[in-house]
Amino acid sequence: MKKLINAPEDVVAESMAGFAAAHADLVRVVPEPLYVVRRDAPVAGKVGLVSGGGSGHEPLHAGYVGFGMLDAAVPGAVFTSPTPDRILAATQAVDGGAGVLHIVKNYTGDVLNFETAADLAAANGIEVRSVVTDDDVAVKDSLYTAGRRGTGGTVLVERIAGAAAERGDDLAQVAAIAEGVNADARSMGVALTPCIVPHSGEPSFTLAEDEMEFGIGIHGEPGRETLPLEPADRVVDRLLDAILPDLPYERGDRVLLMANGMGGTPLSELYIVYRRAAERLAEEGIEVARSLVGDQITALEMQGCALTLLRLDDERIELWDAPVQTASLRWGR
Amino acid sequence: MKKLINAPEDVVAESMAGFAAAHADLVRVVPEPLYVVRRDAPVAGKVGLVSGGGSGHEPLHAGYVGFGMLDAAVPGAVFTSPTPDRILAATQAVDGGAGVLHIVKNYTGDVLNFETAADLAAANGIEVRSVVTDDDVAVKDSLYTAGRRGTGGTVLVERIAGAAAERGDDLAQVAAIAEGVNADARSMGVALTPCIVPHSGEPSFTLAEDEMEFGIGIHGEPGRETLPLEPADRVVDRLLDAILPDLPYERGDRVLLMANGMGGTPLSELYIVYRRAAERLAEEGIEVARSLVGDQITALEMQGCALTLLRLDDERIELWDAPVQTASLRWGR
Amino acid sequence: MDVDSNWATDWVRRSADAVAAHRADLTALDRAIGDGDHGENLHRGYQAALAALDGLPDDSTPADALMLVATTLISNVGGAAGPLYGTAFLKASGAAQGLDELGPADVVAILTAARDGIVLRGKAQHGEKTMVDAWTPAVDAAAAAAESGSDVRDVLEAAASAAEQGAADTEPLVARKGRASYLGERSAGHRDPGAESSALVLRAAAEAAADAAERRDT
Amino acid sequence: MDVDSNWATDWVRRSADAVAAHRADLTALDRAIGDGDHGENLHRGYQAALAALDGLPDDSTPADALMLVATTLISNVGGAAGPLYGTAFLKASGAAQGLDELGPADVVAILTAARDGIVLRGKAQHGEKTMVDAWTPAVDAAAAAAESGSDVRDVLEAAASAAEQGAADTEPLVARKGRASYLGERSAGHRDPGAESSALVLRAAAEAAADAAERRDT
Ligand SMILES: Nc1ncnc2c1ncn2[C@@H]1O[C@H](COP(=O)(O)OP(=O)(O)O)[C@@H](O)[C@H]1O
Ligand SMILES: Nc1ncnc2c1ncn2[C@@H]1O[C@H](COP(=O)(O)OP(=O)(O)O)[C@@H](O)[C@H]1O
Ligand SMILES: [Mg+2]
Ligand SMILES: [Mg+2]
Ligand SMILES: [Mg+2]
Ligand SMILES: [Mg+2]
Repeated sequence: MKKLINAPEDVVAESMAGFAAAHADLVRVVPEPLYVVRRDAPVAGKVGLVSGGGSGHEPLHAGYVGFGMLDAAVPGAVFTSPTPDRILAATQAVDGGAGVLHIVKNYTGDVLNFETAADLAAANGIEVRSVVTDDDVAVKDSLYTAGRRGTGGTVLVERIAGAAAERGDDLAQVAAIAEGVNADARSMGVALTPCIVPHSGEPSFTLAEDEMEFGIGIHGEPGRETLPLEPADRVVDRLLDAILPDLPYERGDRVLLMANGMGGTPLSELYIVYRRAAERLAEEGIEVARSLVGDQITALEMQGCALTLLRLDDERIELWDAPVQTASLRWGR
Repeated sequence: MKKLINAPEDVVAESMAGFAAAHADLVRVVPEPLYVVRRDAPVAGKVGLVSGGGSGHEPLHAGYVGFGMLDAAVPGAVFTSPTPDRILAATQAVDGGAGVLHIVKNYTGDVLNFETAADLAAANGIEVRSVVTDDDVAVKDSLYTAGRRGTGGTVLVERIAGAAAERGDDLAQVAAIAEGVNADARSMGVALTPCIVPHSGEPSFTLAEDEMEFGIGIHGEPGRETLPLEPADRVVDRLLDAILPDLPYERGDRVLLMANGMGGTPLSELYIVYRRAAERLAEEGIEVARSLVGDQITALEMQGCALTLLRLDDERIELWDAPVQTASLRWGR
Repeated sequence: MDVDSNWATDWVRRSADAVAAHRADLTALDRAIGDGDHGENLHRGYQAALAALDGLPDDSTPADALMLVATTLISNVGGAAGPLYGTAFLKASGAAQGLDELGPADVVAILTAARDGIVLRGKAQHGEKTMVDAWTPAVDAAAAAAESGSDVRDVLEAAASAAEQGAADTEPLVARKGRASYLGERSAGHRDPGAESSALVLRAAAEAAADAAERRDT
Repeated sequence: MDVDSNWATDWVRRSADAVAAHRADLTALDRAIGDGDHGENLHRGYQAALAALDGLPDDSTPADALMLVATTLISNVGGAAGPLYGTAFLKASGAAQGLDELGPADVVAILTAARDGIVLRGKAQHGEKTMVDAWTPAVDAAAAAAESGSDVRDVLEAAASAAEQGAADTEPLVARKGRASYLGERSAGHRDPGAESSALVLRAAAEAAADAAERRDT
């Protein structure tokens, strides 16, 4: 295991301390119970947005705290959902009187811990709504599983709902926009290498030199199947073959296309992936109206990528384009 | 070799095609001879800034083309300086009548190819000035070497000189600002793993599980020495022990602190690195006035990091903070 | 012989020891069909519980001890296991409310409440390859033993053995809840980490009771 | 016997073949003390030169052929080797200007001009572990052979052998120019890739001359 860390148990706290130091203009980091809030929280009269989950997916979620996106992020241990006390503290810290939206990725742990926190917040007189993201088409039949996982779509929910909250929408409106984005987003990922959780020290799965793990999540879980490694264009087509029919995305649709890196893949490769994805969508008659390329939601140092598609309309485009000022997504100010 | 690519010889062209598709609002990519220019080039009356070098260091340089930074980037093959014809074409494309500044990283290949291109541009009636960046303190004595390498400091030169050009400084002024930034910047890097050049298919060096390569460049070259892998804080202290006395940076100085990832290192680890670096600078009485954390100048999928320090003054801070709008660095618009 | 709050605190200590000793094994099980953190998560929680025990007043009831474990696990474990174990002990504490000494029927009530809490939170049925597959056989075996007149020690021994068997029985199953369910058929052939840790925790309960009995006998 | 523009174009073809055959070896040498692209860079350049030869008019002079190689390498190789090889052939072309047939002294002049071009661009002295370490012994050996009355074929044979020896002699050296110089003492023990490719290119020149001589003899 080769990592630029000190003790495995200090990884999250030290990383957040560094984040706090580097972005003191944007955020405050409360160390105990650990959470990150935007510098000016709570914003009076604005719906507060809180997300969180296991660490190891950086920049998600702390990198998206700031104007026009999240009000707070709650990091758990690596790949482990945070505990309700932290989520509650963050919820209280961002409550500006207009209620709080919890954006929760659909994993049993996240759902249960956020549920408990929401109950506790309600008991403390804070109105909380939750949206559970589940955009990952790799998980097939939710009758026989814990349901689809929340992956790349979460970033888009955070941005677009964040913009809605910033323009003054009320809790029900912000929640509806978040639900809508989640409903129209689909993702699928592939890994070329596993990742190593610091305290475990062992790779999360094994792959031969000529294999890829297809349909992975973001926690180094093994994926849907192990396949022979193929050229990038073929891999992209496989991902889109799974994504496109699922909503489905159709001729004439406008979409946001996100090519996400899993942490250890060079940016140049993500652009190769993006290239074929954009080309394929053009072939299908689907218009790429907005795009995002880079590491957004990662699995430590895993090599691989995921594609996310979101169906757009004028309102979503307007919200996407609205000013945002976070450590990892920034434009318009 | 596990990569999300098609044929090795198509890596650069396909990656740039993807870049063009993803950032059509910011840039145009000319495929033959290959270079990237900002959408509105040439900007009449503005000094044009051109940089370039081997590919494999993304987002450098294409990711920094846009308002307030570079006017053009010229990518070579992976880790291979571009040829003079491309550099010349880019120089001609950005010449708005106020002359062009070449920002060249100090490697024999880059220097020679840019030199030739500058001669050709001059022959075509374009006034060209060149600044050669050489901020890497890992290369010891330039009497016995090709001189120090240009690494992280290059990004800072591009940003600050880019802002100066944008505010209307003339070629001599922009060149002087670029020279000054380079003179006051120092960097040092470490690798935990090698990288693999696509057409070569072999790791650039070998390291045992408990070793790190100290004093690396950005081309997968072996570094100054192979050392036992240490905790992150100790690694950071080693990097700063090399950087601080070199200028030297002294008590009372204000600096920009950049923690750069080499491509395969998770962002969370960069913040752990940043944390100790900021702490150490505080111990030394050096004020971190600005910071930048993330992958800026990489060596494909190499795991590791580099620190860059730049001494700041009021003017540099003002230029740093001025609006910039590129694929990878953006604020203020 | 019945058990008291010493048994409850000894249960916590022995659970913490067992989890510490099997931390890596639990994590390895979770790596195979999950995300490789279960041992670490539970260890972090039980170490916090150990530390919290120091602050427990001497006159505490079993319900107090169980409540302390519940809140400590909830705010230190995280993941799926945190709320599930936390709810289990929360409900167990409720079932022990007002009692200083716990007889066989009380212990069955406590285990039943714990299991029901897990099901309430996680909505998993028996056979879906989760910790429920350890707890349900344990509850059934404990109830049968109590019915047939066993003492607390034997009731908990029956529960622990049944939990161990239940954990082993998860191996061929295809997971339908939790992270392992994403693997579909590929989850078969591996033991569920949460069922395994539940067996450890229930074995710790039985050992604490056996030890209490021995101490009382001598 | 002297050589003409057929020799010059044959030189290019044989160089391209030799570089293609040793592409991986050159890259492996560069991986050890550089960035692992030298074979690839030169191969790309020589393949372009091969293609460009097709467009060369039949009445071209040796200088025309050398100029074509120069400009093709400059705009296709990149890296350090591109401008260095490019300048070498540019200067070589200059030295061949106006000549249709090249005698021993002409060949020495061409090699000398090439070497001087490399030094002009790269500022490396002999012994700094660069391609100069192949070219300078080659120039010296060629001059000595010409002086002692050898024909073009033997002059180039002497140059090639000396270049091969020069490349081998770079192994113990510590690099002081180019990328390998960053390694300091660690560069010792490895052969310089540019010196090795230079030896290949000079061997190709000798073979082209030998072949021309044989064709003329029969
Ligand atoms: N819905 C559920 N009901 C009961 N137990 C569950 C459920 N989901 C998961 N579990 C249990 O939780 C265990 C995993 O715990 P842990 O690894 O700590 O959390 P996470 O899956 O969030 O990483 C599984 O082995 C399983 O026994
Ligand atoms: N200053 C110099 N003078 C002469 N030859 C040089 C000089 N610098 C580098 N070289 C030669 O160039 C070779 C490396 O070429 P190449 O790998 O293609 O370029 P790069 O180093 O840019 O990757 C070295 O092996 C060396 O022979
Ligand atoms: Mg987990
Ligand atoms: Mg090179
Ligand atoms: Mg787990
Ligand atoms: Mg090289």
